[in-house]
Amino acid sequence: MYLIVFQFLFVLTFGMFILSKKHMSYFGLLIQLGLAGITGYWSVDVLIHGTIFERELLINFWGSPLEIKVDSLSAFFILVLNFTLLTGTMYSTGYLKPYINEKNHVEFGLHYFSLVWLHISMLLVCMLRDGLAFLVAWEVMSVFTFLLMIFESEKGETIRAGINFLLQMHVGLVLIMAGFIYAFVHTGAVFSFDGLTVYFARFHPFPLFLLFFAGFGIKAGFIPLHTWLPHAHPAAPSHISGVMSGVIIKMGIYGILRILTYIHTDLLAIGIFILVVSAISGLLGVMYAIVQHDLKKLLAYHSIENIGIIGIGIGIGLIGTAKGIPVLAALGFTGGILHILNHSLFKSLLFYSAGSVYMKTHTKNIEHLGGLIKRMPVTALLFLLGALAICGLPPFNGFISEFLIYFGLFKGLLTADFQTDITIMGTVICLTLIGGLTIFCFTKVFSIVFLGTARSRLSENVKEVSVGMIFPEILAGIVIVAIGIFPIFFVKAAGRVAGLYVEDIPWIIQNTPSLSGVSRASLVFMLLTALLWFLRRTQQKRVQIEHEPTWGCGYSGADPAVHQYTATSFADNYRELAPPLMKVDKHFESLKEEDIFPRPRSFKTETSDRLEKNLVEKPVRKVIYWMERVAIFQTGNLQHYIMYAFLFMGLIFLLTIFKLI
Amino acid sequence: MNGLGFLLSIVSSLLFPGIIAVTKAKMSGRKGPGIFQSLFDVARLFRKGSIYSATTSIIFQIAPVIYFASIVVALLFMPFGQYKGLLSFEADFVFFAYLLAVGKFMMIVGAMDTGSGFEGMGANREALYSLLVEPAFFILMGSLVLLTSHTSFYNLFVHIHFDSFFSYLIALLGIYLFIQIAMVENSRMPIDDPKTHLELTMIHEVMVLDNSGFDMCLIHLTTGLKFALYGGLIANFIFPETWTLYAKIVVFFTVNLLFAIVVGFLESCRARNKLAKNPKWILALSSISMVVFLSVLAITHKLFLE
Amino acid sequence: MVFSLILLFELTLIYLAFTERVKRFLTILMIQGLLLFGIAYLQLKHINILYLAFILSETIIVKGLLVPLFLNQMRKRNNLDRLAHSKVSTFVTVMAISAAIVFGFLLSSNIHDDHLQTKFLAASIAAIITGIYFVMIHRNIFTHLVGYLITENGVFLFSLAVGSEMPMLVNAAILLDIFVGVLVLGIFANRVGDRFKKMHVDDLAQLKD
Amino acid sequence: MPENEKYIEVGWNEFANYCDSLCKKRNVILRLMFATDERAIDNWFKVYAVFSEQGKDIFHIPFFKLRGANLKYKSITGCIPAAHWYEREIRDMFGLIPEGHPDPRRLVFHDSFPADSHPLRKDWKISENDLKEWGEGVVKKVPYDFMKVEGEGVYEIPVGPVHAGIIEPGHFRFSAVGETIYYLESRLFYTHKGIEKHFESMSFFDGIKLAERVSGTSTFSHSVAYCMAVERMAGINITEKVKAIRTLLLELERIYNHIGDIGNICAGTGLTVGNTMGAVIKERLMQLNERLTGSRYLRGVNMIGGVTKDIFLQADDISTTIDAVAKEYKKFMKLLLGTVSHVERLEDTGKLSKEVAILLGVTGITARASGINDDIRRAHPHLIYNNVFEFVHYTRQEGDAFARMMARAEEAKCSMVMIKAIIEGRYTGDLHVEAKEIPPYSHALGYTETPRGSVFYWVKSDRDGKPLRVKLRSPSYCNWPSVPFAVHGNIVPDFPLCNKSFNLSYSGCDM
Repeated sequence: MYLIVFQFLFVLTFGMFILSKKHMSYFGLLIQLGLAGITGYWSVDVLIHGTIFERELLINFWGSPLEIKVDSLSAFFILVLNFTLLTGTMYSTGYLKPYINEKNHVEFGLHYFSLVWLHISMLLVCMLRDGLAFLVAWEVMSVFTFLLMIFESEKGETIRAGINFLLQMHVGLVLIMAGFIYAFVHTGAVFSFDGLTVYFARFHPFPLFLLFFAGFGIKAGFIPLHTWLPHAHPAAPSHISGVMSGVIIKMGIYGILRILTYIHTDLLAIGIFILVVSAISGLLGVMYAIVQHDLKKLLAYHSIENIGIIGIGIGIGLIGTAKGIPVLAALGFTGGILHILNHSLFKSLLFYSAGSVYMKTHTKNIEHLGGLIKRMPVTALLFLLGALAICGLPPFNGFISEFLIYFGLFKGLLTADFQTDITIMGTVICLTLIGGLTIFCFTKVFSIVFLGTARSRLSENVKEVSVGMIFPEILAGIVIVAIGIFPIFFVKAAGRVAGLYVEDIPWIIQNTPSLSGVSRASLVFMLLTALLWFLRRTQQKRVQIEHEPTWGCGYSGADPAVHQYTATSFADNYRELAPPLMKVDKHFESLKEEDIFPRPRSFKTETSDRLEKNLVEKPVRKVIYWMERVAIFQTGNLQHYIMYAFLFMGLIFLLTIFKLI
Repeated sequence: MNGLGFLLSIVSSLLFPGIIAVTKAKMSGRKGPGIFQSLFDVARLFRKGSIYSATTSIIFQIAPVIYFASIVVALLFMPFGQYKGLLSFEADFVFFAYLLAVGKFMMIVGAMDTGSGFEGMGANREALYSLLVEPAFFILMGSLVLLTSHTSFYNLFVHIHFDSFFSYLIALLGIYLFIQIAMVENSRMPIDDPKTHLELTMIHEVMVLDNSGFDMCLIHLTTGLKFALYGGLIANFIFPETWTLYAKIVVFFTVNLLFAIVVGFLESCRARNKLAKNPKWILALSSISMVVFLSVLAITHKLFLE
Repeated sequence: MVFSLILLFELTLIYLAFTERVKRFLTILMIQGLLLFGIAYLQLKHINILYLAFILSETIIVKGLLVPLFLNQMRKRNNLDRLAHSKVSTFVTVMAISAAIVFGFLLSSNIHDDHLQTKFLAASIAAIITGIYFVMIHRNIFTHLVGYLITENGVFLFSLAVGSEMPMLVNAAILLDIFVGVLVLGIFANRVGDRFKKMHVDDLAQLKD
Repeated sequence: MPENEKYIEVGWNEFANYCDSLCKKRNVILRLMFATDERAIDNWFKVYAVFSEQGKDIFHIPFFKLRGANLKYKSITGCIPAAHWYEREIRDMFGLIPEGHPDPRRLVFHDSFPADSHPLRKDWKISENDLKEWGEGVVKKVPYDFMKVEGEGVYEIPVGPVHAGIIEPGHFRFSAVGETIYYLESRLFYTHKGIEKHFESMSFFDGIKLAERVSGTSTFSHSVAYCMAVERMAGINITEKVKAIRTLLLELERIYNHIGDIGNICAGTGLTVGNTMGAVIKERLMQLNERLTGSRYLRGVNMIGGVTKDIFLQADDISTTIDAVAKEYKKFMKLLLGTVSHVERLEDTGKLSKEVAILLGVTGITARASGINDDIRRAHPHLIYNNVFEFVHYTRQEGDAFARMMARAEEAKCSMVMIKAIIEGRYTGDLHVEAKEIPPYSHALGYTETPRGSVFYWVKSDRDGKPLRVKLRSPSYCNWPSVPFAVHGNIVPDFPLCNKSFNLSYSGCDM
């Protein structure tokens, strides 16, 4: 019954184009609610009972019935993506309002159509096991993401970022496909995920895993496969950025996790590999994030960082499994998997509120913002909530997943051998640095965007966004706080998923006293804060309160806008520490002897992503250079082409004679 | 009795700033204020009204409250000899470190809320240095975890033993690191100098330039509490387990007193670091704790070296 | 006990990483000399008393006193009190030297040989890497000298690692090495110092003619 | 007319060329530039520039006359950058406009001061309306444009006029990115007391009281320079004994200032012990001052034509105190140089290059720390500096805060030796000579080296022997413009330390 409704909803999406522009979002939301309801029901059932849900779809695919299969891994991802996509669509209702008049009916319809189909394709990605069907769903997902991204297609940059995204996704697809084909050719087993079992049982899994990792890693945005990410997020509309960062890149993680369920040997090498790549992604992601001025680009780099944290969890989980340290394995996996949920929550929240800021101020450059908390108080506080959560601070959800990973690391320290201990300590250092740098970054972002006074006209006369846009943010916020204070339920769900990889999940039950300790301490903390706030309120009633300008050393002619600390400055101190990683060009004329008298001077900094430059831009430029060289043959003259054809045939002939081919 | 560590820390926190001030005065040959002067100041601030910058928002007002609350809750983890802290669970030091970070986060954004260049500078420095010192703390705790095979503050300190020359060395290094981490976290001497009351040079003190009245009172109290926090940890670190409760109380206060005197002494006898040197200096703390970690590995025979 | 001293030796390397003053370098050399004296004494207690006396006097007199004091004289004469800046930031240096220490331990924990005392090996690797790194990043001849001497200390530790019955020959060679190195560079630096106030490697190029 | 002052009248349009050629031909330093309103005498404004020749005890003083409605002349700042403040001040005070001056903004007056009001003109009056507006608060009549550094991420830090420490008012505008200062502009002259104008209303004999109060830390130097100017103008020859006493007290003043300054630098680096040690030694010296003269700041000793007290009566006290101080001082310096963190803090902080220092004509410690061997005591020997002993000149090349501290330290040491030497000597003569009437329409320079650098007085009497113009130039006036150059490229938190190493007076440059 549910299955039929589920598939009926697919068809229903085409009704989108009949509706008027205003109603499209509600219609989309309705369909998505239906989809989410059905799949959510299946998933919750799977997670609670630990069973596997299997059905055959009505559609015949390649002559055979299409089977969907929901195990706990799929179920977890389905729940996460349902939530994020629903909030995304809700948010879009308000966010796209200004575009209603700008965009025509087809464009608008296509957007919502794509949104729903993105949802469908992602659900299918999570549920399909057949190789070809999976690849199709995967491709559909990429294409619809692309369509959603280029909503503001009148901007050249958006199109460029979109095409960059699409191209890289195709490279990813090819790599994944190559992986499947390779396994298929070598084993002759079924062309599906389950077929991989045979390959991994027979051969060394590491090389093939690398192939899959590269393919899925492009989606996930592991460094150095991240180069599409910082361009795609700023280009996309904010609800899409939220969805993209919240769940689409997680599909890459899903792929990797799915592959990992079939691998039972070589785990140490794979674990170390994932750990190293993730640690690098985590550290570099946040380091690059700090120097960004584009709010959404900055958040995009933070997605890379959080993917790194997730990867660290998975990596140490694998190492734990390989080394026979169950606590490390269980907590690593649980932490990493829980972080998938956590990241989707706070990152979508952050993108939504960043979107609200962009919608009202029309700028993403944080150097032009400031003082928005007085004009958009709810958005500001929700952003703060998201910022605290992404920094992994208690009592919010980010802390819980990081705590689990830390706990696993410290527990694992006790039983591990020397090399593993060093690895664990290295991981701890990375995690603390990532945490610290994230705090550094988000204190910067939050205070530059929302605190102080306006730095430019753009942020002066701004109003709070509509309730429709705030509501999904509040939804995400509630879950963030809920996970932070009552983590046990969510940890158990994540633990169920981790159970696919580690057998001794009772370990997690054992560490729940610690989690209840965390929630107790969090509650004490919140209570104490509330108590102090109350005390402060009563004290403030008795005494005299005055409002004056900020202390400016008694200088009355000050202009608060130019005297505030800037984002560049905030990052500057830190930037001095990381010159090898960060290429920073400072353009400034130094004071010379002849400059005794004042004259206008200027200052400029430029930061570039060194990895992106060296890994993508330079090779591409090289290729283009050689292409141009080759292009001299392309004369446009028909005779020349005929001549080439003859030359080619002659070459073939000669080669055959000499038995070279 | 589990709250004993908490209570004693609160008591010593009240006297901390006074003792530091007295030590500094004595070192420089001045008479100086009385030990209780800082308490009088706090009491006076409590009664005073406040001036708020028109630029600020609720963040500015709630920041000191959260800052104070975070430190108080962190103190709840303080064990005392065989008595647990009021809050205690496995890996509670992770919570502890992140809780301090919450307070710091709020103080930083609170400072930025005033829209003042000075406070921006202070906030920036605070953010940078506290992020750099974090690894040192975690590596040190990791070493202790490895040394004692336990993961909560209480168990760590109860199960710690010093018997050989080598372990004394580790203990010394540990105490050194605790003191230095405390100095960084509190923005004290080699990193920052609260005495040079200049807007341009300070870290922590400049962040609270616009705070007044009740908020300032909380901030002053927190300074003492933060010192007591680390003082308490150091005291717990060196408690001989066989001693009686009263002897431990005496040791606790002696350690706190000595810690305060050391802080005062350091602040008198050395100049502040060049600002550019601070990150390196803080990073060196992490390296030292890495050496501690390696030696703990050797003690636990995980590192086989002939 | 020996291991504690080795640990202290590693700490001096970290100190070396973040200090920038020539005077402090000499203090570190002195401390390292004393530590090596302690290590050598504890390790070689059992060997021939004459040899022991020689080795100990070498460590304490040459490494611990003579060389640092001599260098101090040189420093004073050439007015080298200022910072010994290098192009590489100290931040990187601290990380590099910490990495060297960890690397030393990692490497030596993986080596299993009956004739090798790996605890010395760990410190010796760290010291040698540090010394070479130090020479690499600095352009001042004086700091080159310091890096060279630290490498020498690493070599000394290495010889301890190779066998507690340290052959006289190795010892003598080390001693000679130090003497020659210090004397040649010392005389050289003195002469150069008169002509060039700041002793940079670049200046050597000009000296050719 | 003192024989080392060579006045040359130049045409107003020739002046710039003349100064330029003077600079090129001879090795001269611009010491002072000022205008006088002599319309009451011969209906002219006159502008003087005082150059002192290096190696010879000669002042070249070219001047020109201006009158009428067109009060403009060609600026000499183009060829002699050191003149830039003088010319701006002359424009503010007299309304004589230097054409081609690169910085057209006002120097002395703040935004609320009315335009076209020139207080040092003899006929100046402030209107009732202006007075009322000043009382009411901020009125921006002529806004001051701070130089802007354009670019994203640059923020400006306004520091002052009210500072966190108990110091004088001054406004600094930093353009910074992160911690690095890319530009610093200072807006001083918050403490204009109208001293030069005030001198004109007193007799020359009373003026000494005012001169003593120009600067708190170099009270005695100012009074010596003032007395010297008046005595030279009136042709009074003071006795050897007076000269010796003045020299001795000048050096005493130098020691206590230098040691106090070094102590203050310690406060800047955060070295508490150093700070208090410096303060203790300074206090010892100031108590000696009080015992000798009845004033901790050496006030009330000088008079026109001599001194009021015979300090040599207490020679034993001086010598024992100086011995004790020398001992403590040695310990003090050992502590400072032994504290590596202190030295590291100072080294490479606030570097002022020799080239800039020469261009801006800096003086005193600042100049000597940047490698300029300039000391009025030797360049233009006065009192008994030339004949009693040789004193060592201490210059350093680095030009950073450490060099300035060391220059102070060495000078203080020299001064102690000097004082001992002066006490050894035997000097004849009365304590003071009877001061006669001041001759009308005469003028002269007075100068000496304060602890901060050279101070100059130029006095001119009117028909009745009363002051027509008293121009004074304190060392801070020369050195302030060099601070932004020293600070440039440094980090913001090092600024207070730079500032302390210069130790300039805000009030002392604002006459």
